[in-house]
Amino acid sequence: MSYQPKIVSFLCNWCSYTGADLAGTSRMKYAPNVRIIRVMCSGRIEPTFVLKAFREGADGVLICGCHPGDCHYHEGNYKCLRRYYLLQKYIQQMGLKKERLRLEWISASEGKQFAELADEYTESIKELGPCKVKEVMEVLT
Amino acid sequence: MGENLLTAVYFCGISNEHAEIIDIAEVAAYTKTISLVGEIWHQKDFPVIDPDEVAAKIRGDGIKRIVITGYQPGMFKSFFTKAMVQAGNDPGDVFLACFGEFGAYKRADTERAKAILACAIYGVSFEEAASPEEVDTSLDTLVIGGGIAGIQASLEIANGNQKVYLVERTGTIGGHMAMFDKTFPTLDCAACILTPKMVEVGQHPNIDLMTYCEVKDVTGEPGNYKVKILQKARRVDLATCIGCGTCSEKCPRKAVSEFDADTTLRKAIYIPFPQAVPNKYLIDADNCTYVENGKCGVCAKVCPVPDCINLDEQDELVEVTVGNIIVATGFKVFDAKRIERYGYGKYPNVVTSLEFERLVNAAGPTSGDITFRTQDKKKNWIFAPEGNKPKSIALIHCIGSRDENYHKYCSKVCCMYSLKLAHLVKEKLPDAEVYEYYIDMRSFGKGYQEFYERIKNEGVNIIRGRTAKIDQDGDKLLLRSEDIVGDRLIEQSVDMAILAVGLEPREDTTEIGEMLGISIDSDGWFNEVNYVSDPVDTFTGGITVAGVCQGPKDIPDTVAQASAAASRVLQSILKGKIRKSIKELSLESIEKRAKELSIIMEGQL
Amino acid sequence: MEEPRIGVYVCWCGTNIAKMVDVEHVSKELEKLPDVIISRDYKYMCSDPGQDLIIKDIKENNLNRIVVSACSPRIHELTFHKAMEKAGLNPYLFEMANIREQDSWVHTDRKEATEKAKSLILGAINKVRWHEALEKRSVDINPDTLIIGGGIAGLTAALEIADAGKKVYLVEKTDKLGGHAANIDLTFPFMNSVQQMLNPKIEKVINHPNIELFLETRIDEAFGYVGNFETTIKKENEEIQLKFGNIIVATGLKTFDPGGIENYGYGKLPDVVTSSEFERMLKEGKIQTNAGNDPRHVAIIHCVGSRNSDFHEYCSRTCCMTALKYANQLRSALPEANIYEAYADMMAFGKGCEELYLATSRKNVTFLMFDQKDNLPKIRKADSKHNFEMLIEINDKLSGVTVDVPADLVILMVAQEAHENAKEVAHAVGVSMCGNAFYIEKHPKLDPVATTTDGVYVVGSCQAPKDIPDSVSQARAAAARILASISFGSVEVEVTTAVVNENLCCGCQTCINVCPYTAISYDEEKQVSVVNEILCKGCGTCGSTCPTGAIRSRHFTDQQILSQIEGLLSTVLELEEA
Amino acid sequence: MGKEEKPKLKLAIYWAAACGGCCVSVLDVHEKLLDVIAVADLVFWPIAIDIKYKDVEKMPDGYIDVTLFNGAIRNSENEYMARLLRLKTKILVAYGSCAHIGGIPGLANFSTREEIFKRVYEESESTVNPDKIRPQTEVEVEEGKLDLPEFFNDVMPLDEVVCVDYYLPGCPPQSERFFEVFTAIVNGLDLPPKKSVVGVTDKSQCDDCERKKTDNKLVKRFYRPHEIEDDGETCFLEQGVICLGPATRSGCGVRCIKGNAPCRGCYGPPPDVADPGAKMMSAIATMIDANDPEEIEEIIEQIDDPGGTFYRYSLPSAILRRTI
Amino acid sequence: MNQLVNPELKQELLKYGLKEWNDCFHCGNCTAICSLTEQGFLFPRKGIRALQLGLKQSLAGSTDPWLCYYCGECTETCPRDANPAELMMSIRRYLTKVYDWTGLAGLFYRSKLALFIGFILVLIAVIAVGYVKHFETEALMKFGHLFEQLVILAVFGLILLPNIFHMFWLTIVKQKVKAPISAYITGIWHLIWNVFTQNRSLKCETGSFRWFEHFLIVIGYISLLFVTVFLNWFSTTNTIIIWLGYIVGGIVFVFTFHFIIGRLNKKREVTKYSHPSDWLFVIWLFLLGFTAFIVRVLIDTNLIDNNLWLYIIHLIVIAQWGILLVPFGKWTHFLYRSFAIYFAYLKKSALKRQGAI
Repeated sequence: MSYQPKIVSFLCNWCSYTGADLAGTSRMKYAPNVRIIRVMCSGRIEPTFVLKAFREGADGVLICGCHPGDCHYHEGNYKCLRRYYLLQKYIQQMGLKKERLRLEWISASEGKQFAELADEYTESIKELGPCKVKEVMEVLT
Repeated sequence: MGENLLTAVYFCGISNEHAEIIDIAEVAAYTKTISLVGEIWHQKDFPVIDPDEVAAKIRGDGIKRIVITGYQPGMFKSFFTKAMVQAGNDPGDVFLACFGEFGAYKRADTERAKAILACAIYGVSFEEAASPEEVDTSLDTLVIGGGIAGIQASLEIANGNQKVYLVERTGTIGGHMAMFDKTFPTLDCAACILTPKMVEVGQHPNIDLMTYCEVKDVTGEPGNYKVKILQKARRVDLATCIGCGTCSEKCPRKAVSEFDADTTLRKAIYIPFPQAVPNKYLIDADNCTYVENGKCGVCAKVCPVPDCINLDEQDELVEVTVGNIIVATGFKVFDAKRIERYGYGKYPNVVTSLEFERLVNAAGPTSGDITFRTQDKKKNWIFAPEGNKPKSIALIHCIGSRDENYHKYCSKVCCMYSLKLAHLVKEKLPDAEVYEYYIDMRSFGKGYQEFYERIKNEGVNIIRGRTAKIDQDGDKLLLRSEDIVGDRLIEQSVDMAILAVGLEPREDTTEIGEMLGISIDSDGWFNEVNYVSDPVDTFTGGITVAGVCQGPKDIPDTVAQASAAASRVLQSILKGKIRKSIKELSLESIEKRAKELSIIMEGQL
Repeated sequence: MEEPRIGVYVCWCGTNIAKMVDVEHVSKELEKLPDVIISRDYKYMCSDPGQDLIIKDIKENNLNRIVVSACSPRIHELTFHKAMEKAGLNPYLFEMANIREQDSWVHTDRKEATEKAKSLILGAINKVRWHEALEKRSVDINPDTLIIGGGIAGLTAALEIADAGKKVYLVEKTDKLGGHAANIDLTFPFMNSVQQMLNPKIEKVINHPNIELFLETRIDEAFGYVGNFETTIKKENEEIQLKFGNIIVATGLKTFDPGGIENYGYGKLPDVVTSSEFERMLKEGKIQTNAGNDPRHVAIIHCVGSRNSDFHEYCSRTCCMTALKYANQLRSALPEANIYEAYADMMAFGKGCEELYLATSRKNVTFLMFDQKDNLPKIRKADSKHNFEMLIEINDKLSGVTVDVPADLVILMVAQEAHENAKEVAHAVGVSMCGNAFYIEKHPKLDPVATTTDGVYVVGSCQAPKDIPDSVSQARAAAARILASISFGSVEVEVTTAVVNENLCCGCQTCINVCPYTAISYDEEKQVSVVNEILCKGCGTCGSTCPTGAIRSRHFTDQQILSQIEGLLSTVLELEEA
Repeated sequence: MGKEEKPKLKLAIYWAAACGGCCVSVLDVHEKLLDVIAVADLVFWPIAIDIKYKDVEKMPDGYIDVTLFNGAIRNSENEYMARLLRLKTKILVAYGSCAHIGGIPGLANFSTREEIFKRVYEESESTVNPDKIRPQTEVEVEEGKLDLPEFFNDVMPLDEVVCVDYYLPGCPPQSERFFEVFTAIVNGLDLPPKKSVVGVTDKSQCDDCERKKTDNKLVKRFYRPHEIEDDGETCFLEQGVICLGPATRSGCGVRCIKGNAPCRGCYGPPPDVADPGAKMMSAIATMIDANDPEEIEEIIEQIDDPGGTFYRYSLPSAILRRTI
Repeated sequence: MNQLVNPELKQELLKYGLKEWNDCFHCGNCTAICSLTEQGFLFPRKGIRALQLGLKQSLAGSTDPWLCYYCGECTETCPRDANPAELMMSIRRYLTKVYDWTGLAGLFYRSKLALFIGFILVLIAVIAVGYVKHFETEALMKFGHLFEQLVILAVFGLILLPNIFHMFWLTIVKQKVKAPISAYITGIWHLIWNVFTQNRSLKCETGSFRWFEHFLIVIGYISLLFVTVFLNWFSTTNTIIIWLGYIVGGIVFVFTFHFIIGRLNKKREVTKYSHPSDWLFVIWLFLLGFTAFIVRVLIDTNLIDNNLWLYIIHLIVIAQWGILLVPFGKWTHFLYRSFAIYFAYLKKSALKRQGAI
């Protein structure tokens, strides 16, 4: 079997998780690599989670929240956006391709977009190849 | 009130003195007795209506106000507004007295027609003038029908901490919605969003859920209705049944499954569907060998719970007292056999949309596989999982709807559910060709048009032009249609055809209407007080209608209406008072009240 | 913390899950995990027997953590919460793994789907270990209601609540009540007078003892939470404080400005008018061209700004029937005129509408069908040799011919669009908007008037285009919800709030402005931040902002999520298989 | 001293990959050192007393009562000594930031061994090494076999190698804290549970910081300390200077801040924080006063070196402890 | 230049029997249910549409209305009771006016008075001729025979042929139908075959009996024409011809009588909405057959001399038929339909050549 990346995805409950559910209820097919973690708001997602995911062997991390202006909690998604850019800068410094962390806005009605995103992102991570964080970290101990 | 408001009454639209319609002569005679009325005009007196002539008349007679009355007086309003302006009057002084607006249709409603007209002549609202007195009300509520409308209304009231009796005819609540696979346009799985509500109803401490029951008789007054409910013998004890299904497994008798729209068989002791509420078995007496001839009784023998199955249980009559009644009896689908040229009932692969809805449903007879109808050993045509899969499917809109030969009205939901079914076919059989034949695509709701665009992009062939007939051609079906936009004739050969059947009133609508004193409109649906401003109340106090039984509706509208009906009930409960029936009010009392109101209004001016 | 004793339940959902995920294998595998006491699979976990199974296991095996892997928690989380309660266990000691919507329904390879299911459940198991019992709380409801918008929806809702004896504050931006309906002459399909229906309602609202009316008033941001909101309203220079328990937003619509559609020449050709302008002509009894003549050819163009991706993709729902109504009114006022209707699809779907369509056809009205996408009708001035003002070029789909339609007056059936203040109001009361600026309801089907903010309801055409009966139904539906909550007296509030560990909080105050609900304040005395748990909606943004780790987002703590990540990526079961 | 009969404590202090500041901090207790000597025998302290590794190896297991181990683990020698001392010591204290969380030497984890060697032995401006000779762990010379410790690829905190009983953070630890801890051990007071961080409070720096703090923490521009004239009063963060105070445990007596320098995080994370750098990144990003992606990126441009900024002391103990 | 929508056209068509012109909401049912429609020949809906928009050129240039045999299936199944079948009939009436250069066809459709006067004038003329001939049997019958031949020649030569050419002009030339020359020749066979059999109507839902009826009438009528005009039935003594005459006369009047009964009963769609022109056609055809039959009987029983008035009536019927009904009345439908089928054949060949079908 070809290389199957592991992708952890953090989804906000109101838009993106619902959107992912919609992809399900609409039976849209997408790559099975994306593993979803539900949080109430993309504003809840903090760098620790992302780094932890890489540390535990994720090859990519996908964050989805409501579209700008649509946040169920007004502005949580903007907080997420700000963290995303800083975090991306940091992981690049740590030798990770910035594409391994991705932020997309998925609304509750965008099941299709979510499915397409999952496929497309999985493909792009496949191209990047395995992320060696876990391997490198485990050499030590 | 002086002569300065001299009024002319124009009777319109009534060409012949048909015995069924309101007695116009009598209404006109009554009108003469109102002092404000200066002139009475009949449409037949104006073979050609010429605004100049009418304006001259208005000026000549010193008319200040015009009341147009009849079945559809609005059709004449612009003409009179124009005439009034030409005569130098205020265009706002043209009033309408529409009989139908407040439920006067038949000869028997002549008195109400007079009252409606009187209110217009006095320039006051009928709803205000015909406001019956309030009496104390019992706090409990009866909801008839356990579909989504009944469920929503019951929950709404029960969540206000009030007692509700929810009476459902079949063995489970859920209604038609539970049978659907997906709901448009969000493609939520119907069961997924409905079953939590059903469970909530089943568990709600304020809801007395009475399934397999029928309302037999309603007596009493608004606020104090005595309702006789027939509890049909379920023959399985609700309290002790654990829903294990052993009885059903062993039962030797089969019958068609109503829940699966008759597309498959179930046992004589059965549970309508796995998520039924209450999730308990019941015995279909019409198909039970024991009930027929006293032999069998296998179910009782295998049942692990002692005394749970009582094959000799009898129907029972229960009486409850309630203050309000919400009628949410729903609909049935159009019988496609009535249109022979589509071959439904003759060709096995012509199916109705409701049948198809069960077919694509993952919980349906084939676990969601789209297969042809097959014949079982006993020659019943059923859907079975092992059937072959069609490679091309056609959907035909407006079956029984928008058709003068069947139902004139539009069933409102078929366009969208057909698009949805097209999507489901594409999803399950991506290589199948899907054709959709429509007249007008009514994608009017929130997100509907967007859904339509999406389906168009999914490769469904959407053709404007309703298929005229279906012929069997070997294994295939041959559809003949005109592609109106594409300007060509289409003779399409497909494997399966889905008829998008419309909604029609249930057979017992008239019966229920008579029992509750609700009138039925010309299409057979329940009448509301006023279609525009009061879409849930009826002329009988304490009785409201909700959902499709009042006219075809999609789910959001049904839910909103059910909540609206609940609001009426909660309002009366919070006040502890309920309005008596408008229909009980006498003409004199309405006229008197109208007069009073007009004096108050004049005072305010 | 007590030793976790976890019960894992894997649902078949009939075949929905079982078809793509080897549920039996998964549940067997999971049983090997530490702390997992029981792992079962069952056909329908959500069914009564399924729930009973959990309840029985909890009681018999002393389980203190439950994981159900089935459908989306958005569907059945509550169902299982209730089952947990029945079994005497705190419902928050529960976690769902979504292996249907996000697994079995979206994948095609059974092996991969099964792997994914395992991983999702492992994540849930890891997370649930750290779950803690949370107590439900409720607050009393202030029985007063604020209604924003005095159109037909607002009026209906106000009367509905006030008639039940409850206080209503009705705030209207303009100086009169009635909203858009007040500009309309007749209703469709029965052609009844709007004024006769509306004026008594307005009268009643003005005189109602339970309704306090504020005209020419705007509202400021509303603070508080369901049952206990407050806001400041501004009327001229006056500021008034209001306290209320529920809010109904009925801000209505505005009409589309067709000036942007070049083909129609609105604003350039004087006799091209919008439907709202025409409505005024009808009310004034003067259907005339700009030059003051009776028009002999009147054309009505449907779908102006609707059902067209360049403007609004949605259908405005009311215009078709309004157009048919106009045709009838025109026929009444101008018996000799030629009337044309250019439509795309005739949306005659309500009670009596199809009948009106037929009746209109019989009144000598010429219908033309155009295509929204390719060829919008094009209006041009007619040259002097014609005895009419304009020519409309329409590619008629019904005949396949491009024709010219003569016209002296053209009525554009303009779309309904969200109000220009929609965003402002949305922000003030905390409702969300969809792409086209209409408000989003809680559930498009089963909860069409509630919003995701408890105690705030959206009714009428601010939620989506609507006709009067639909607006009235919605207004009453919202009233029902409010009356029920008033009748009940209290309402449950969010449980999964944030909480500050005062022993850790260093008082840096980074969290305070982050909260969109002003739920966090700084306690000067203790020098720590404090969360008002009633205001808190549990978004968790403060928790992720707190650099000290003093704020915990209940049910989504760092520990829970980090563990979940570990579980999700854990290879423990894969290894065993190998 | 009334407890004559009690045998003297055996104290060891060891210096692994560290600057030596920690050892100096011990001396910084000044005359109190005499009190220490009075109750404890220094059995091993390479910078102060002449005792060879061999001597330590000969000690029975658990012979030493307390070892203050400072410095990170950089090479095989550090590792060997950590293991050795663990074996010989009852209470092993990770003394100072390097042993606690990796410290400044930990910044080497931004590079690999190869990169470091290349720079040091080939590229550095003062190096002349045409044959590109690199240190070897073993080399045969006439006199016999010589060995050098192996240079690890990663710098590690002490607890990556051995079990640590207590952590006493700081760069260097506050001498007073050392003395307090030491006194506590000597007096046999109730010791905190094993693996505790000692000499600190539960709260973070801001709790002790006397600068004026408000809730207005929105920042349009970030400054490095030299780029801005500090007003000496306002919270550094509110001035746009990145201060790791809120994500750093208190105990140092906010000395840097008092000296008008922002906190760099040497005291390590507060109790519930797994990765202080990540936490601080989260907080700092949240403070950015922009919602427009481009503007956000522009502001983030001003943070030159996020790794070095947020993980100055904690990189080896962070979730991502090195570059990939 | 686009065609201008012209709502006045249907006002004109209202005079040709049109009633519900605008009920149609274009579902396409009628076209699809019709067994005679085929690619390129979509009716009745497209005709309805042309009428609704007042597209005169499209309407005049279309052969489609003639391809309909009025089985009534479309009307029966029309969801809006728009009565497309009758609408097609009205269009056919209108088209006879369009083709007719004299304008009389239109006049007779629109004005019952004109038609009445026409009938009276012919009646007077025949009686006048009778008067001139002194009511002599022999002379009258000779005259009658000559008259028949002259009328046929004149009507064909002066009215019908120019009209058919006009029709050709409108439907083929102006519509720019580019049919291959060979089609003009092969089409002739279609034309003749259709004239005699009208076998297209066999495809109609109404089934073969209606076709058979019509077929017999057509054969009967043509034979009657043949025997009376060319074989001079009234003057012949040939038994075969006499018997043939009896048979065909009988066929014509028996079946037309059946038609009349059907129209009176109004049970089937096809017989529900009869226009005066339809009545005239069947009644006069009946009278034609009937009087011919009677006259022959009188001749054979030698009672003709005493009952010459019956021959005069027959002559009047023939004259009215030949001068009014044949060139301007419903009779033309028979002719135009046959040619329409020919023209449609050309159109189809043209479409085939273009690859459109």
